[in-house]
Amino acid sequence: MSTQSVAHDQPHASGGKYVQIAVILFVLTALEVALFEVSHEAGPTGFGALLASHFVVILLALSALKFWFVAMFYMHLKFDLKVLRYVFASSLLIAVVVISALFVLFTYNRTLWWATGVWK
Amino acid sequence: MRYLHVPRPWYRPVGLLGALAAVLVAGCSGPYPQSTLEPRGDFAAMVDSVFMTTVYLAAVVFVLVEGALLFVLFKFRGKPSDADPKQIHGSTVVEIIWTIIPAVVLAVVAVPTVRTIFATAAVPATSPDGQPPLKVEVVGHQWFWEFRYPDLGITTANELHVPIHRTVDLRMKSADVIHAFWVPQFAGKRDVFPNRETRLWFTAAVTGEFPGACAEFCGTEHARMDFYLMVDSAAAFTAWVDRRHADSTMMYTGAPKHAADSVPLASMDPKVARGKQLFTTKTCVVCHSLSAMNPFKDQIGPNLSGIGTRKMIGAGWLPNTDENLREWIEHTQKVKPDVLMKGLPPISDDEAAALIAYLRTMR
Amino acid sequence: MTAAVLDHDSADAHEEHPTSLRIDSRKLAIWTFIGSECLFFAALITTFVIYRNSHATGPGPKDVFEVPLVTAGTAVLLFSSFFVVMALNGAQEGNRKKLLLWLSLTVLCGCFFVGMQVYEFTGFMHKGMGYSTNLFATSFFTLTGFHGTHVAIGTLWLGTLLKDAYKGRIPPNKALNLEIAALYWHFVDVVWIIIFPVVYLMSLFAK
Amino acid sequence: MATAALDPAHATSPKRSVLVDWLTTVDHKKIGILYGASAFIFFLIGGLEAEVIRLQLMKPDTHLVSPEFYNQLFTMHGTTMIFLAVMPISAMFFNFFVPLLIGARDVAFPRLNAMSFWVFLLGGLFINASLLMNAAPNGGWFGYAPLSSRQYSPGVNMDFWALGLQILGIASLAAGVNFFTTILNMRAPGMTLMRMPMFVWSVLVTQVLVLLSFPVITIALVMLTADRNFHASFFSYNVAGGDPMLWQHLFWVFGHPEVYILIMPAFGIVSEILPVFSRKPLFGYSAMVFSMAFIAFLGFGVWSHHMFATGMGPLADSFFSLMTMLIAIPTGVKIFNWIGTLWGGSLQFKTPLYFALGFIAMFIMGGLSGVMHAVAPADLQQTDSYFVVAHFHYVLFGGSIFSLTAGAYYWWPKMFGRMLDEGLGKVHFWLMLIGFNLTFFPMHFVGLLGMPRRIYTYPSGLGFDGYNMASTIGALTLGVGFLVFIYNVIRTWRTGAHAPADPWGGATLEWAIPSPPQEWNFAVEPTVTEKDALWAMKRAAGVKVLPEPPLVSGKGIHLPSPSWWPLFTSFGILIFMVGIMVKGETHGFPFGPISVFGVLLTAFSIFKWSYQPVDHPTSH
Repeated sequence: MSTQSVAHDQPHASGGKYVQIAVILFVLTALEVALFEVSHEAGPTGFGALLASHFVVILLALSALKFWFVAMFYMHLKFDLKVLRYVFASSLLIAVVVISALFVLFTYNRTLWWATGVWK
Repeated sequence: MRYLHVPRPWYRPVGLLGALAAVLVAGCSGPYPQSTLEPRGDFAAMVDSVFMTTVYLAAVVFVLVEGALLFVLFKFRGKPSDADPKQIHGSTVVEIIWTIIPAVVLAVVAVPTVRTIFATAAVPATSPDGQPPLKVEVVGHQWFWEFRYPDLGITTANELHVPIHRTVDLRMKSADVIHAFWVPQFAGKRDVFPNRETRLWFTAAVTGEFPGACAEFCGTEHARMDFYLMVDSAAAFTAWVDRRHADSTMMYTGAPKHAADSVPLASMDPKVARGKQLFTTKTCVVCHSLSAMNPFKDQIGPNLSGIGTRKMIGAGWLPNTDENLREWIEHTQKVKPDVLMKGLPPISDDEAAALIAYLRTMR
Repeated sequence: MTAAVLDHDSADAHEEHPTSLRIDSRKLAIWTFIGSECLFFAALITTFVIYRNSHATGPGPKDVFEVPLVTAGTAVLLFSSFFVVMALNGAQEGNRKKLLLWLSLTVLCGCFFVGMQVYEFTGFMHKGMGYSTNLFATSFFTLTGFHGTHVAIGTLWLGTLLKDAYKGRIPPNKALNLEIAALYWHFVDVVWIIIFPVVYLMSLFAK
Repeated sequence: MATAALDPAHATSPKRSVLVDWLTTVDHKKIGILYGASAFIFFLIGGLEAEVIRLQLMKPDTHLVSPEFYNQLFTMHGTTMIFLAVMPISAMFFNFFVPLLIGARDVAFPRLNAMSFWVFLLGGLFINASLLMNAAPNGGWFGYAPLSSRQYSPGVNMDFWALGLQILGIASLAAGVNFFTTILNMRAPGMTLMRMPMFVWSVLVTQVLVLLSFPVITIALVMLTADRNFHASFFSYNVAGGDPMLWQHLFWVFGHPEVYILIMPAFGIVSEILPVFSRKPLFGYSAMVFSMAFIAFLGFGVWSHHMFATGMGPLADSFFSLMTMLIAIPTGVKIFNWIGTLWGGSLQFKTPLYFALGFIAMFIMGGLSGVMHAVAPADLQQTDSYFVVAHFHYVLFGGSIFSLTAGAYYWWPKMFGRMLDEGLGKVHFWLMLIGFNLTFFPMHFVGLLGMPRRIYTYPSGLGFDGYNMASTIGALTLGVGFLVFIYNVIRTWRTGAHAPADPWGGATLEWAIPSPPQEWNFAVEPTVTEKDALWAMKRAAGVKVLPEPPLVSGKGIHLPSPSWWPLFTSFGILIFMVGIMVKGETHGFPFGPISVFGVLLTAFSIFKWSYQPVDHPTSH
């Protein structure tokens, strides 16, 4: 396979960049666990409680960030052909939207919220 | 390359017309007691109205578009030797126009659609007759329908009695797989699930007997899971309810309100007496109750209260004749393969006749 | 499996000229496959979230999950992503030593992660949580088992590449062989990036 | 490698028996023919099932078949027609013509392509083997839980279905990756995306739908298999609180895009045929592309319109109603553009055009009844009635099958080098048009009159009798139509006229090469300068028909070499699935020895495959 002839070799990140990303990922994971521990042990008030009340959102944001770093740098989406970004992003978009919609619909479907007179 | 004859212009649409004609001829075979096109209640009428809107619009679109297609076929016939026609790649103006037109047509459909969706969603608070809606619990079984009236305390099967002009508030579930409750002249379908309640409602505007069916495939005998909706006048409905109460009270208290049971076994018509005994000894009683009041919940077989005078047996399917009842009792698995009524002790013609005589006293 | 097949199998019959998008078909294919895999895992994760609290019979998340163990597994998987990207760097530079070092570390990480999962699952069994004990267990095992299978396949794939690298069969002009395996490996990693908080942390946190 | 010095013998595939040649082939054209032949046989089986169904329903209270067998028949009819007939017949055209239309020598991954076919064939045979055991799937093609659970379907019937569809899913996904890559990456120089033939666009959109929807059904089937074989309870409410509704959601998230997977290739084929036979380019090319993409995109947002009867509440009902109506707009644009293509043309009434026009006429009707379903309250009356049966047959038969048949007449000369008989073709068309309408048009009425679907019989007295009789007569007419087609094929095989390279005055690249094409497709790679590449070449040369292209020796042309491993891989997958069915569980370990053997065979084959050189060894 003559990959040389295929001009796909966009500039990739350097080894140093990869180390940086590794550190970031590690820190983010540590943050996730710390967030979990703090929220878990949190009392009814204070900073811990604040974290606890936004636990899911913060956790998902941290994960999304990690996801983004891996996809962009380790998977080279930042440097590679745009079409690859489109392929991945659109699949991800469909997956997230469709499946979230399914989840919401499924959950509401278990109730009879509309039949109890709300819409009359 | 061989180029075969070009059909004469007149004969081109003949095929389609022929098909239509055949359909029209075949169509002359009414009446249509299960038709969605003849609504007999408010729910179905609302649905029918929005449906007919779409049908009329669709008819216009159909004539225009198929007409355009036919016009093109006749107008632009070419010969192999013809010069190439003008090469047109498209027209933005035309394309925008025919994007907007369907959008407008659909908007015309969308408005009544959404309105009807909301109008049919919740059960109205009061009936046209001024009373609160009549609550009915519907339970789908493989393969029959169980109907409970929680406020009246009675249970029945395969024949849903409702009074005219009273909104019926159906709360539905299934005992096994998914079924769908459908009385086309009164309401659309609603699935019934084993693990959640679904709702449906309608108000009957005329009295009479109307067939309904299971509309969700539910196994071997899905085709034979029918039922009848009996719309009674207010008085007839009250009488029917009283009858169910009376029969059942008698069964629990021994009060002499029923022809067959008011007399002791010994003085009963011996055939009926034997039938009564057989109902127990042939294990019928394990799955069936003859009492409309307080039967065991989740009984396996349909409730048989008033079976003597029901219109149909076998889940709204076989006319309730002695002959059909005998066939059913003796050869259930032949009449309706796979129903749960199997492994019974064998029943002779004689015994069946006695059972039937007894069942006929259940009025 | 499709992914493994793509390795070494781009037979564009006309390599005489560049492909339309000027990238190797295998790279486009693995990305397409990854896009498709998003839907696999989305369906599995949703199912888990829906059934997370269905553990009336048998143990629930709080009875079985051990955050330290899983955190270790997560860290290992994250590191392996870093390792494989370094290995790829080595392959592209033609630095065989670098390639071999980082690639073997990656494979080790893969083995460790699979081992972690086997250990974890065994522990769950001992705590009375079998595959069909309750819906929480079933959907947990289905999701993580599916992911674990991906890790195992990836480890095998990288293992064969390690063998190739050892024999000197991954010169810079064939670094793509490693690159597509690495892409798959990173994807398996990002899936775990979602699974770790959503499945473990959130289930433990709920209520 | 761009090797000029080749083993010349290689290019002509010597020393292989015919059987071995076909079993190991990686040539997209041969794989296409294999797809077509096997799919057509499955189509005939599915058609036969339909005829028995129609005979059973001809009159009320008929006892031709038992209820149990009837349920197997309609389940197999649906499953076969969708997964084993329409999809793979489309796949025949993808395989044979996508590389030709984009000017490529083969698909991106020829061996993966071979594997797709073998997996499909073995999966199809696996599902149909159930018929021989009198244990065919009987829970409907939609396999609703809990009816499909072990409790209510104790036999192996639904195992065949669940496992068979998983096998077929692997084939579809592999093909999806392959064709997506091929179309994006293997186009001839100058063929930009917006110069691609419309059929290629339709394939690209179809593959996107496959790639994004098949994973969901695969997961759902895995969970169903777990429910049935490994004591799980994803969809069985009574064990641990599982919810049958989840199955419906997952199934239709796949199921609706699947509908477009079946119809998109039909759009593409018709969009190729109409310009050629009206001698005028496709009207509104970019609108056609965007409407197709828009339909596909919206296709992921409408799945719950299959579930209006489940009672989702007015907000969800309204949302899915409106989304579904939205789809009618791009669909309308497509129909108008097709008519626009014909408008002002010089229509050459050959058989392919007949079927293409039949497609438009019938698809309009299917589309209109589709809008009626989008009206959620009306759908409560129509769903699960024969009205729906009428609707989707107008789309899938009136749409897909008419278009695929048009494609068969259109491309037959290119595939086999002989012309199908025009006269017989037109007889076929009229029988099919009349038979089709006679079968399915009455179903609209009988559905509105209250006849539910999937019933093995019905009582008289409900007014169903006449319509059903008409449908049965129509179905038999349809059957005769296809017998005429088969006769036409046999006659053409033996005495048909030899086809020139460009019998129709084609617009696209496949007509530039000999009929049938040589193994390497294009001896000289074409360069594309605009849409309708061949028309452009003819215009440039100032001729109506290019001179007949000479046959070349193929010396020096570099082709992928045949391989056994795709076939062995497919067998491994099949054995794995059979193992699950035969032995669900061994001492808590979910897979029996047969499954383990299947996995090992698959793994071994893939390993060998990976290290088998892509090209002929001597070329390195």
